[in-house]
Amino acid sequence: MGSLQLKSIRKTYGTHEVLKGIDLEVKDGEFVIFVGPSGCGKSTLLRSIAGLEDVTSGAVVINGRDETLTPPAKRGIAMVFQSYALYPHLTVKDNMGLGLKQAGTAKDEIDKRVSKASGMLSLEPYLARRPAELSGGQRQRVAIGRAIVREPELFLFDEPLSNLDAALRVQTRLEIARLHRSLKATMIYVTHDQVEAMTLADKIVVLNAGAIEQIGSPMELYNRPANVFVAGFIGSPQMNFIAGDKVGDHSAKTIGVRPEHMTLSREQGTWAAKVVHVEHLGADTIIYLESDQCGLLTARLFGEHQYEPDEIVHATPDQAHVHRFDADDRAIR
Amino acid sequence: MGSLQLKSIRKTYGTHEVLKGIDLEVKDGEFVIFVGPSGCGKSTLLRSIAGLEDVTSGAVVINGRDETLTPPAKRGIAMVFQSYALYPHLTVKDNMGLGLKQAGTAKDEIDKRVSKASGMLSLEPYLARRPAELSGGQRQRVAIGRAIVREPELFLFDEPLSNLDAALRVQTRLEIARLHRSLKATMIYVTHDQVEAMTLADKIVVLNAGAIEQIGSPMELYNRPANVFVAGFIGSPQMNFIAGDKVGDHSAKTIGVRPEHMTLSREQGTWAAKVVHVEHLGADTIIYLESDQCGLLTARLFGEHQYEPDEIVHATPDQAHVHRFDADDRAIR
Amino acid sequence: MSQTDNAADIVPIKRPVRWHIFVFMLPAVIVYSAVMVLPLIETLRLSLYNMVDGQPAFVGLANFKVLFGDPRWAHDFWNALVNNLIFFVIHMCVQNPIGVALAALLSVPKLRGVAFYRTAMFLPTLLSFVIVGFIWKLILSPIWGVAPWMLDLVGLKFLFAPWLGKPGSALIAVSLISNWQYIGIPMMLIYAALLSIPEEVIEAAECDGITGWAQFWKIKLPLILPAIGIISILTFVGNFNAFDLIYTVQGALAGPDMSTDILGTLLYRTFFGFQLQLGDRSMGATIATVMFLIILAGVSLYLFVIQRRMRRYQF
Amino acid sequence: MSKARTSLIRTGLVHLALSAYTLVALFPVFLTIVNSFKDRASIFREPLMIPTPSTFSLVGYQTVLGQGDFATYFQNSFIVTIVAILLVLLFGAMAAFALSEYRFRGNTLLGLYMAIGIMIPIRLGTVAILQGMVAAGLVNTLTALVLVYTAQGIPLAIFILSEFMRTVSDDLKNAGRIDGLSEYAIFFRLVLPLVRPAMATVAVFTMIPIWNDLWFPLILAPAEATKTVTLGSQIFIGQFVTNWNAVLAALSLAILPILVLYVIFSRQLIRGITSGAVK
Amino acid sequence: ADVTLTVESWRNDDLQIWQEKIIPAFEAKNPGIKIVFSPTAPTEYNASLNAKLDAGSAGDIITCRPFDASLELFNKKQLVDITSLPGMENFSPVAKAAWSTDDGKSTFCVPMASVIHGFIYNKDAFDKLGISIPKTEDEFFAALDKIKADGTYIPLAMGTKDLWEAATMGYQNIGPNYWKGEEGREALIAGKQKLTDADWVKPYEELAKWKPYLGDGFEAQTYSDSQNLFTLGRAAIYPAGSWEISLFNTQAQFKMGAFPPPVPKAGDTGYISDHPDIGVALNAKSKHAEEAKKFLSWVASPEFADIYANSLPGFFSLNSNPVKMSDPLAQEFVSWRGPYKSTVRSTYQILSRGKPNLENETWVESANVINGTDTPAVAAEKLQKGLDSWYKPAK
Ligand SMILES: Nc1ncnc2c1ncn2[C@@H]1O[C@H](COP(=O)(O)OP(=O)(O)OP(=O)(O)O)[C@@H](O)[C@H]1O
Ligand SMILES: Nc1ncnc2c1ncn2[C@@H]1O[C@H](COP(=O)(O)OP(=O)(O)OP(=O)(O)O)[C@@H](O)[C@H]1O
Ligand SMILES: [Mg+2]
Ligand SMILES: [Mg+2]
Repeated sequence: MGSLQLKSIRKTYGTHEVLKGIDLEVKDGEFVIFVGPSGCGKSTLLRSIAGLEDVTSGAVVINGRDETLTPPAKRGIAMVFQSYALYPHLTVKDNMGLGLKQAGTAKDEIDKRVSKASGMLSLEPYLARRPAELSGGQRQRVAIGRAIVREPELFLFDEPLSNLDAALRVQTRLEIARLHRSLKATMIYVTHDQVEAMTLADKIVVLNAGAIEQIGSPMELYNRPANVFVAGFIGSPQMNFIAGDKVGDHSAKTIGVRPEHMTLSREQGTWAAKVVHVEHLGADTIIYLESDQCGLLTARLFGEHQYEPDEIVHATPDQAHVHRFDADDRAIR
Repeated sequence: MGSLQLKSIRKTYGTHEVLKGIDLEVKDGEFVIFVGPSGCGKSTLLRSIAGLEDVTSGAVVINGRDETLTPPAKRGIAMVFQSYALYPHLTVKDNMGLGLKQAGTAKDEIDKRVSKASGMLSLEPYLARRPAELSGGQRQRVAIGRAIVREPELFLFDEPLSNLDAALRVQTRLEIARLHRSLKATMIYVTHDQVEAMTLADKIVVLNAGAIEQIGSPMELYNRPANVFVAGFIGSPQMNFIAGDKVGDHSAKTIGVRPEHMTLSREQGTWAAKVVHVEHLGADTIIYLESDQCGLLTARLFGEHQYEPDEIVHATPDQAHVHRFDADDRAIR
Repeated sequence: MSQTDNAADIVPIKRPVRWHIFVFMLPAVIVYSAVMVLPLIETLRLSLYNMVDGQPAFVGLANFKVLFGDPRWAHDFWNALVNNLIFFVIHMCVQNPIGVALAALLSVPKLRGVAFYRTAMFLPTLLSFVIVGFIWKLILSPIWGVAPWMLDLVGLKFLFAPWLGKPGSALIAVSLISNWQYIGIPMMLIYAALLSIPEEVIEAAECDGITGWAQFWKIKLPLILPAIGIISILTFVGNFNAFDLIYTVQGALAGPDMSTDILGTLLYRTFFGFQLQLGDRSMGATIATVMFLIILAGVSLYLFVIQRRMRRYQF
Repeated sequence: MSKARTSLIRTGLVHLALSAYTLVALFPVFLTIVNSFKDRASIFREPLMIPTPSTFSLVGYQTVLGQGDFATYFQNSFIVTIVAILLVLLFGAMAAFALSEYRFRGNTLLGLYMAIGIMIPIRLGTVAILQGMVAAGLVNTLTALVLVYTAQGIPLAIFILSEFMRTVSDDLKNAGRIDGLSEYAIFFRLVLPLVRPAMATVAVFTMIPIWNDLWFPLILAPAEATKTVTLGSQIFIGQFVTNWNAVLAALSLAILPILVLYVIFSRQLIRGITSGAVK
Repeated sequence: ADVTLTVESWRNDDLQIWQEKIIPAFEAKNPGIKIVFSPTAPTEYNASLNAKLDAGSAGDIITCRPFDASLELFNKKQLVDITSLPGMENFSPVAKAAWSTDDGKSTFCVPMASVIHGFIYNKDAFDKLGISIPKTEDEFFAALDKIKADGTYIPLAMGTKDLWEAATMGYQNIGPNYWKGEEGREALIAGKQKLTDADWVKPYEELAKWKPYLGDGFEAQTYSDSQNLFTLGRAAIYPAGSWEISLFNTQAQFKMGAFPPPVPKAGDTGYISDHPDIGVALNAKSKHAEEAKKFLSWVASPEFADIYANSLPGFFSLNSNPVKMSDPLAQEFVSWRGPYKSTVRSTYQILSRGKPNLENETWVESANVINGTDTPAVAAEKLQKGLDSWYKPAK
């Protein structure tokens, strides 16, 4: 009732292979997030699932049926776009109702569903407005509402929050989480926002250059990244990597330590380093260090801390949280 | 050599008063950031300083001279726009040099300054390109370069980073900080990004509905917000406010506790609450609580913590960090 | 671009025929082909035929040989071509710069009454050439005397001359009338282009000290160059197809002494005949073909040489 | 000098220049209309005077309205212009949509083919067109005119509209596809309403030559019942006419409706050209 | 049902007369036939008529331009041979010449009217200045001088802007006196004379002398300007065609008279241009040929001639049966037919068949001569050269 299987999906534009054989299984009710650097193929993959893009080879199986050639409207999916893609000439209500009307749904059924969805999203006061008269957050909620009324088995989101400002983003993120819990629908979500990925996903798919690097729950990726790419990609500020002979006794090609797993001391520690720059965020403090031994390091401390540029400090990694990687950049477990 | 004084600046559009008498003093070499909700008048204020907007009353004093009626070009300022506003038909080099050329600066002097600025911003490889051939981050650097070459006493930035993606934003932010240190020029910067404001500013000006709510260093605002508005605006996730009779023995109308100043315990504490939602960010965990006593609460814990929705926990505020507000929402010190 | 179908030719999987494309294209293609293209082809085809012994016969390029080889045809043709070029140059030098100037004035921020000015200045463009020709003939008429009377007002009566009647000035006078009529088009297009320059770029220029004239020359003009390019090519195509105005103002013989004869009038006279002169379809078609080639050459030059070098700026 | 004063002077100069050209643009029209209300002698003697009670005369209008059936002419012109505009907009928009939205073999070629029409005046095809119309039995019907004007307007319409349609966001159309809208529904319900300003642009650019055309009404539909206003008023400007009252009255009458049509479209027009296509 | 016949014409001025007089008269006598008069502006008439004939959509009755324009239509079998149409016997061969084949065997249009050239003058002005009608060239210029000296009136109302005024009202008006009417014209066609001969250059020399007597800015003066100048009483003499009469009658507020082109010397034979101008023919594609022939026969009848000539004074019937006209000015024009020898315009028959077109060239050169752009000799030379380039007279 909302499962998805991708079987070695490939997609080429001309000679450029954008998706290099993607295999993925999404179970009913799961919240799956695609992350990856810009241009890695996240949107292309999502659009292939929607049927907006014809795949070059492979199969898209929804609920056990091969839907590779089915047009988007018949796949039982709904999609929310980064640009909202609201119909600018229609009111909020008609925006939500258009798809149903097109499908010949009875008028009172449409009204019922629209009012249910707009209740869920607190959109009642705006039903008669047009998109231009709404704020960004309201528009995004309408776009979500338009997806909800269709009662799809599969929701697709392509960076739905990236046009919102920080405060709204937090709020809408929570709303989506709530929605997922209450609708129990399967959701596939593209983002390049760390926080969104970590907080929303049941399962994160890390893509890189058209191929999957790792699939796992957020904490799995955070705690046990499969390779240097994933380790560097998940977590902000980025993990510190120390390579080659500075590694010490870890029997690895490269080791990685997250900034939050560094402790600083004025007296002693593993690496001596000079403070380059300090950012006070109130709740935490980020300290940029330069050490002769292993180059630039970042440390993140909880709460407020006073360090001055050019001060010499000692950084010590938390041994329980040191990640080790081999010569192929793969994690050593 | 770069000081600015605003004397009760007022600005009305028709009957709508956008700036309600702004007084502000900026010292030479300071980095001042304007923050505030959307539409509060940040851009209008900045543009009034630039001379792009005629103020309705009040005076703009730059370096001790009243420049209220001086056209923008003569104020010795440079401005960087959110949309970059590069001249699309000119190369990077000409974009930077055009203002100087117009002012009749000698050609070798122009070349010197352009090459110095482009060195500072690592723009050398792109000097012959046009804006359309640059990435967003590079464009923003060119916009900054165009400001630098004019060697202004006062830099104005209007949300210069908001069109960049997260990673580039961090990087460009660091660059601007470095620039401020090396140029020692006065900078006025508009943003609604918390992190930018906290990390870059010497002094933050919090605006609300055309008036100044508080002026202070980032840590001052974080630790001693003057009122409920500032307290709620600075810091993310937002401060928890507990109002009325639930306040307890704090002799205040409202108290505020930041999420990071909450401790949770399964056994005991000040407020019993049910876990509503948990966000695992890896480095920290955000827990959303619902308490009968004081409504929704947010707590932020460093590191990973396991709490399940519907679990009952006890939240305790860190007494040293409780903010108290009176009936007028003003802080009680 | 995200077409749903761009992979159609690489995917071996058989996809359904997209009938809707046919449905969308069909009405336009049918009407356009049947009513416009086929008749035009028929006309151009005529340039390869001529009457031989009272029967239409294929004569190859003989008609072109006559047009360029026979001194009279050649004289008329080159005369028309030269006049046409002058006509075009005057449009480029008068109509378009004035159009740009008016647009620049209209786009001055916070100006009142812009809508009125715009409509008023666009009004001549709406008028039929019948009206335009008639009005201007009256105004410039030495008999009716509006123009001389007005010149008299400012003490410049001696400047007045029967411009439309003198071989030296008739072409210029007619061109100026045409400029008056069509100035609305460049004005509107440039106005639109100017409005689409983002305000922040202009403000950046203000901060940079580039104001007033310098701002127009260094910032705005380069940014509206693509629009000016479009206008130039529209003017070119329009001028080489022009005919109506000269026909109404100066008659089919484009007097005085053929000094206002342009390709359009030559073609019309030849193709349809005039007074005692009988229409010569074949030679008319020959001229039409040459005109078509000239226009095609101009448009190609624009598309492949000029427009390539000109960027459309992304802001 | 104070900034306020400088800008006041500048604005004044701008107004001066614009008013000056407005005068140039309007003066001839003004002259026509004013003189159409005067008697013949004063048209000639004092062309620049506005009508006074002693020179006021409606004889021109009486002649015009009495001579031909101008009500019918107006009706014909309106029918032809409006139906042709509608067809040009519909067919042009459909083709523009197909050309800009879908990639298919021959797309570019078809686009070029449709563009040729901008370069050759359709008038050259008169004879073949007329023969076709005779064969179809459409001579002296408004249908013939509508067909010709539709064909004539389509190339420019496609050119302008396809530029605009490229600016309609793909996401929007895709949202429609996911919502279950057919390609036709996407065109009619989403794209068409969104390119309304462009449609106004096309409408004005199409309308001017149609309304003012003399040639095809003359050739294809010269019958009394199908005469258009322009053709009707041309009757007064023949080689042997000096009836200036009638001529000026006819001209004044012919200016009005096109002005009305223009005003109807103009708000959209300026929005249309400013939002991108024709630049 | 009634049969409707459509009449194609360039005479849009006559619309009212057709509707009010001619058509009712015909329809009253021929129940079952309806006539629709459908005029086109004269400038577009030929082009649109040809297109319509080619396509087969032209009206049943075609109004004929004289000579080659119509002959071409006949040769293309677009007009029906009506040599034996009842009523054609009412016309002399001369009258039919403009619409007959070169050999005169077939006629394809019913002649309707001819127009006569001459000068119309403002009688009040002549009376005031004490000028009498000039009979000779010298008297003509003396009169002009006198008017000019007085300064109240523009001596001659003519402009060169529209070109054809200079040719038709100037050159073709005074020319026959010099080239001796038909004699010269036929010699030219036969190739025995050339346009560069003195007889043909002389009219240009006379024309060149007109320039000082024309109004200010005559170069841009249009035909209707000239008409207005004269009818508003601002000019004394108007080089005219008789077709002006009805219009002038309605518009001029003063008394008018007319005189034929002055002869070079007293006692010379006078010639006038009495030019067949308008005829009607039957479209070969007409679906109602029988009815149309009925109509044509009626046009050939004295009844039509009477209606037409009297409703349109200045268009003189070509019918052999004399028509009684009531308009004095018209009577004046037609009264010249006896004492003066009639001729047709020199360029109309045969000589304008090729390219360059002699008639069009004559327009241009006549204007050039008056404007001073070309000298008479140069103009004549150009014309002859153009003619030589295609016209090979049968020897
Ligand atoms: N229509 C197309 N034709 C050719 N290449 C395309 C097309 N659409 C996308 N691409 C290319 O495919 C690659 C993947 O694009 P895609 O939009 O899926 O990236 P993405 O991961 O969504 O990036 P972003 O985070 O920037 O949205 C990119 O390199 C892009 O340039
Ligand atoms: N030209 C104008 N005419 C009328 N009102 C205006 C104009 N420009 C701005 N305003 C109004 O002035 C107020 C302040 O606008 P301003 O652009 O300064 O806000 P801001 O703080 O920069 O907001 P944001 O964070 O969204 O950029 C807003 O309410 C806005 O609607
Ligand atoms: Mg994407
Ligand atoms: Mg702003």
